[in-house]
This record gives sequence, C-alpha cells and structure tokens, in this order.
Amino acid sequence: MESSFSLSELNRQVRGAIRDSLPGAYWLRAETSDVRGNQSGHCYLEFVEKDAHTQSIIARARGIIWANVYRMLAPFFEKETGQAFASGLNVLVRVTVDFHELYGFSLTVVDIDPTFTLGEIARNRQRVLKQLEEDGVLSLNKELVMEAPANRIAVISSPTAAGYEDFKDQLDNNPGGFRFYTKLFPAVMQGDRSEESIIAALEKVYQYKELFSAVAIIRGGGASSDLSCFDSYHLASNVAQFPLPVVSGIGHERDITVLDIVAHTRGKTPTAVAEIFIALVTKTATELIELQERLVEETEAFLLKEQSDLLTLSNALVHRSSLFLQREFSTVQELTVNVRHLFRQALQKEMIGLQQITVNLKHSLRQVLKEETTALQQHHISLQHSLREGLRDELHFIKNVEQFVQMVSPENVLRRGYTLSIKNGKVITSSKDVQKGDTIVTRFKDGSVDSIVTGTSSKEIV
Amino acid sequence: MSTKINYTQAKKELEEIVQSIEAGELDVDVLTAKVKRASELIALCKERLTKTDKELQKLLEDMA
Amino acid sequence: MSTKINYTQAKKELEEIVQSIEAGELDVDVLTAKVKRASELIALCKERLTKTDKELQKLLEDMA
Amino acid sequence: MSTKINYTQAKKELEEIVQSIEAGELDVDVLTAKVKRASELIALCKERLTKTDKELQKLLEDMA
Amino acid sequence: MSTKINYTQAKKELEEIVQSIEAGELDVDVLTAKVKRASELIALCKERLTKTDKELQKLLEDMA
Amino acid sequence: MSTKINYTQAKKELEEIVQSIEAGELDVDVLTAKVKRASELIALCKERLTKTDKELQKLLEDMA
Amino acid sequence: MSTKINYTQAKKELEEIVQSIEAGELDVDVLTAKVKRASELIALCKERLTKTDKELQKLLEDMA
Repeated sequence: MESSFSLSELNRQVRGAIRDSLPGAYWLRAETSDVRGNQSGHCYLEFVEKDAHTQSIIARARGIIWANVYRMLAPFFEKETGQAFASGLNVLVRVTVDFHELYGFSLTVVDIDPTFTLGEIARNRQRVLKQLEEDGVLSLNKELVMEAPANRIAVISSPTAAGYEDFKDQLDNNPGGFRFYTKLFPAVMQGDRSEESIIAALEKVYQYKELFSAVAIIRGGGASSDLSCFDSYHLASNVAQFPLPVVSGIGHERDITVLDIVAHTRGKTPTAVAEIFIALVTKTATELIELQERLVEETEAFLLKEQSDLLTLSNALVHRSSLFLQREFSTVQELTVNVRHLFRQALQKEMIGLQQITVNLKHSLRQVLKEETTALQQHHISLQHSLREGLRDELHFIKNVEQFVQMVSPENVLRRGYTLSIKNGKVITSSKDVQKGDTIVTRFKDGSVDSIVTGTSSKEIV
Repeated sequence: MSTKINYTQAKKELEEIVQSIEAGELDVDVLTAKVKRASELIALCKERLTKTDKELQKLLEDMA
Repeated sequence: MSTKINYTQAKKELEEIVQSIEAGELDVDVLTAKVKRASELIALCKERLTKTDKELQKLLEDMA
Repeated sequence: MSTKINYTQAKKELEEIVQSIEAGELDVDVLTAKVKRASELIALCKERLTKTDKELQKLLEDMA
Repeated sequence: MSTKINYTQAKKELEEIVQSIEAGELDVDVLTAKVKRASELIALCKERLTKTDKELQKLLEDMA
Repeated sequence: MSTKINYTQAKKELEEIVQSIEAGELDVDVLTAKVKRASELIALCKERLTKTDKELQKLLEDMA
Repeated sequence: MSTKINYTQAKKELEEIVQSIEAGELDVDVLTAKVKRASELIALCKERLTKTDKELQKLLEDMA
C-alpha cells in the first residue's frame, strides 16, 4: 500500500508544484464575471472563457485584486477605456497563479492592459454597426428631417440625474427667448437594466410621436460611466428605426458609442444637446427673419420694377411715336422729291424725244432731196448715153448700106475689070444661056464689043 | 373703364400699343387714338401702383 | 375731298403715282394730271402729320 | 386657422409667396393680398417659436 | 388749233409724218406742206412741255 | 406750161422719155422734140427741188 | 424731093433696095437705077443724122 497524504499535505504538494512550475506572472486573456469589491477594498471576481460559437463557458478561474493594486488599477482602467472595471469585459491582465491550502486555486491580478479591452470594445462596436448596416437601418434616423421648429422634445433620462436638470435649465434660459416643450420619459440609464429601460421609454414616446419634433436621450455626467449598454445592438436598432430624430447626449467626452453613431445628432453632454435644439430653433427663427426681410425687399423691388417698367413704357411711347411721325414725315418728303425728280425726268425724256424727231426729220428730208436730185442726174446721163448710142447705130446702118450699094453698083464692078455679057439686052449669068453662033455684046467700063460665040463649055470656073 | 381692367391687362395693352407703334404697323390716322389710350393706361397703372404701394407700406411696417 | 381719304390711303395713292411715273407709262397729258394729284396728296399727308404731331405733343406733355 | 397649418407648411407657403414675388409672377392687383397672407404666416411662425401653446402644454401634462 | 389736239395726238401725228418721209412715201409737192405741219406739231409739243413744266414747277415748289 | 404740171407728173414723163430712148424705139425725126421735152422736164424738176429745199431749209431752221 | 421724105421712110426704102439687090433678080439697068436711088437716100439720111446730132449736142449741153 502506497503512503497517503493528508489534504493539507497534498495541497501543500500542489501549491509547491504550481509555484515551481508556474513561478512568474503571466498575461491572461479572459472575460470578467461576478466582479465585486469588499469593504477592505479588495476586488473579487471570476475569469471565464466562452466558446466562440456556443458562448458556453469552457474555462473558469477565481481571481482577486488586492486592495492596494485595485485602488490604482480601477481608475486607470476607467480613465483609459471610459469603462468602469466591471463584469462582462474582455480584459488582458497580468496574473500570478496561486494555490492556497485553504482557499484553493486563484489568480492574483497584478497589472492590467486597458488597450486590449479598448480593442475589444471597438471590435464589439464594429460588429454591432456591421449588423445594423446589414439590417439596413444604420442611417435611418440620420435621414429623418427634423420638423421645424425643433422645440417639442421627448426626453429620455433618469429623472434625478443632474444632467436632466442642466438640460432643462439650458433650454429654459435660451437667449432667444424661444419656447421649448419638454416631456420626461424616465429610464434607468446605468447598469444591466438600462438597455431594456431605455427601449421601454422609447416605446412610450412612440405612442405620442405626433406631439414631438425630436427625442433626446441624455445621461447625467457622474463619475462612473458604464457605457456598455449604449453599444447594445437592441438599443441601437430601436433608436435607428425610431420615427423621430433622436439626439444623444450620454455624457462622455471621448467615446462615441453605437447609440451616438445611429442617432440623428450627437451631443456630448445634456447641455450640448440643449444647445443643439436652441441652435436649431435659432436657425429656424433666423430663416424666418430672413424670409421676412426677403418679403419686404422683394415686394419693394417688385414695386420699383413696375414703376420703372411703367416709366420705360411711357418713355418708349413718347420716343416711338415721335420716331414714327418723323419717319412718316421723311417718307412723304422722299415721295415729294421723287415725284419732282421723276416728273422732270419724264419731261426731259419727252424733250429729247422731240429733239430726236426733229433731227430725224431733217435727215430724212435731206435724204429725200438728195435722192431726187440724184435721180434727175441719172436721167440726164441715161438720156445722153442713149442718144449717143442711138445715133451711132443709125449712122452705122447707113454706112453699111452705102458700102453694100457701092459694091453692087455695075459702074464700080466694070471699073475693077469685070465685064458684062449681054444677049438680047439681058445679062448672061450662065454658059448654058449661050449657043454657038449667038451674037453677044460685052460691056466694059469705057464701051462695048460685039462678038459671035464659037463654042461653049460648062466647066465651073469658081 | 379704368376699374374694369386690371394692372396686368393694362400693362400688356400698353406694351402692345408701344410695340405696334415701334413696328410701324399703325396708320397715322389711328396714332392719336392709340397714344391717347396709352396715356390713359399709364395713368391707370400709376394710380394702381401708388395705391398698392401705400397698402404694402403699411403691411410691411406692421410686420417689422 | 381731302377729308374723305385717310393718311394711309393718301400715302398709298402717292406711292402708286410715283411708281407709275417711274415705270414711264404715262402720257404727258396724264402726267400733268398725276403730278397735280400728287401735290394734293402731299399737302394732305403733311397736314395730317402736322396735326397728329400737335395732338401727340399735347398728349405727351400732359402725361409727363 | 393657425392651429390647422403647421410651421413647416406655413414656412413653405411663405417661401412660395416670396419666390413668386421675386420671380415677378404676380400681378400688382394680387400683390397686396399675397403680402397680407405672407404677414399672417410670419406672425403665425413667430408665435410658434415664442408664445406658449397652452393646448400643447396640457396635452403633454396629461400624458404622464 | 393747238388747243384742240393733245400732246399725245400731236406726237403721234408727228411720228407718222417722220415715218412717211423716212419711207420715201411722200411726193415732193406735198413734202413742204407735211414738213410745215410737222414743225407746227413740234412747236406745239414743245410749248406743252414747257408750259406744263412751269405750271408744275410752281406746284412742286409749293409742295416742298 | 411748166406751172401746170407737178413734180411727180414731170418726173414720170421724164422717166417715160428716158425709157423709150433707152429701148431704141425712137424715130430720129421726133427725137429732137423728145429730148427737148426731156430737158424741159429736168429743168422743171430741178427748179422744184431747189425751191422745196429752200423752203424746208427755212422751216427746219425755225424748228431747231 | 429730099425734103418730102422723112428719115424713117428713107431708111425703109433703103432697106427694101438692099433686099431686092441681094435677091439678085435685077436687070443691069434697073440695078443701076436702084443704086442711084440708094445713094440719094443715103445722103439724105446722113444729112438728117448729122443735123439731129448737132441739135441734141446743143440741147444736152444746155441741160447739164
């Protein structure tokens, strides 16, 4: 049989083993749970690790922060993260691993890295924002138009919070003396119940939504500032889809929560939210004043324009009528000049026509007389010529006859040596007219000879 | 007559008269009549403007 | 006669006379008659214009 | 009347009136009526901004 | 005679005379008579033109 | 005799004489008489032409 | 004898003589007689022609 340990002996062994094998301090990533302080200033808590998908706890360890550490660590953490050191936070802490024979296993926190938690918070916000975006609601409230005047405000706040009083004071004492109507819808603004409380208040506002121009969600400053509920998906989704513009003023200088992001407008503090409303109403009033000024200006300008139009028309009337008359005057003048000119031209043309006729007449007359004279001369010449011709022809004829007569004259024939043979007083012209023994007389120019024919021959001589 | 025609009609008629004179569309014989009518319309418009001006002046002063 | 014809008709007739003289279609005998008529028409037109001018002058002075 | 029209409607109507005057779309004859209406609307808006609305006050108080 | 024939007739007769002379249709015996007539007609026409001119000159001067 | 026959008749007779001589139809016994007549006719025509010329010259000078 | 027969008759007789001689039917005595008559006629004609020529020459010269 092996030797046995008493519990204390065994626990002492465990303590020794743990101290020996995990002797230093280690950085631990875990979620806080059940965080509670005690009167002596120590802080007790549990560290848990959850399955990423199922969220079921897969590891757990007790933790302790000794008062001397916690007094320094808690404000530092809150200052750095804007978040009180509380349950449900993912933290990076430096721990020593301890085992006590009486109290058992525990992790003693010696340091904390707030930046890890900050990162965690930011990651969480990103997740929520992404989800809202996927839902298509992220910017719905921002897109709402705030009814003017923005002076009817449903306030969701803790009724006792100083911030609510500040908010009301600010509004009531607005320098423009504008009238604001506020109605408080009380809600718990801190702790685990705050989320559902605010959502319930929103639901109540919803019932009277026609009465309000906007919702203000405000939270008084206060030292402790647990902002985690303002990063909640449910609250953000409600706010984003709320039919009235929501103005957030949850009193944190540095952090912008998911609520701030989905809200129509963000104010840092309740006072700032009041200023936002005052500014909106002031702007509305300014617009109204501007409109009024424009009305006055435009009306006056309108009247001025009409007056000047009228003056212009009146001047145009004077100017145009006198121009019209002037034009007519000059048209008539021009017509007068034309009549005169054209008339003179027409007369001149006639005059020239007459002149031309006169010239033509003279020319024609000269021509006629010349032709007549020429014709007379021609007759004279013809006459002379014809007479000369006629007389010459006559003379020629007579001379021809004279020649012919001279040629046939017997006296002339005999003179040239020809003789005439005559029988019984008749001229013989053929040898056949003469027979042997006939007595013929031959006549010469200077006498005649009687002869007796001794013979004939009928031979042609010529 | 002047009460049956409103300012806009009067102004329009006036503009038409000025234009027709400008366009030389008018007979000299009707010119006098047209100008007479135009001068009536101008008087009418002036009266209307003065009246309106007074009314508005009061309204705008009350507003301020 | 001069009162029965208006300015526009007179001017038109005058223009027609000028055109017919310009076209050289006229007999000297007719020409004389035409020019005589033209001088009548010119006198008529001038008279009308002068009268209208005076009337308008008065109207426009009253307006101012 | 003032309770039946809300601020936004009143302002819109007012802007339309101012714009139509600016655009010169108005007849001088209706100008006075329009400016009168505009001054009423301005008064209504001003009242909304500054005067206590007892009716609304009561409604809000009854709510609780 | 000169008052019974108008310018146009005179000119026409004149032209006929000139043409018949040009065409050589005339007997020397009647030539003198014809030319005498022609010269009368020319004188008549000239007188008409000159007389008309003076008469109208006056009219037109009065016109100006 | 010369005053009883006019230029045209004279010219015609002259032409007949010239033609008959040209045609050689003449009897030498009457030739002298014919030529004598022709010379008379020529003289007559010349005289007439000269007279007409002078008359016309005067007429035309007056005309110019 | 010569003064009782004119040029035309003389010429005609002369032509008849020439024709009868050319026909050659004539007796020497007749021929001789004919030739004698012919030379008489020729002389007559020549004389007439010369006389006419001189007369015409004078006439035509006077005419020119």
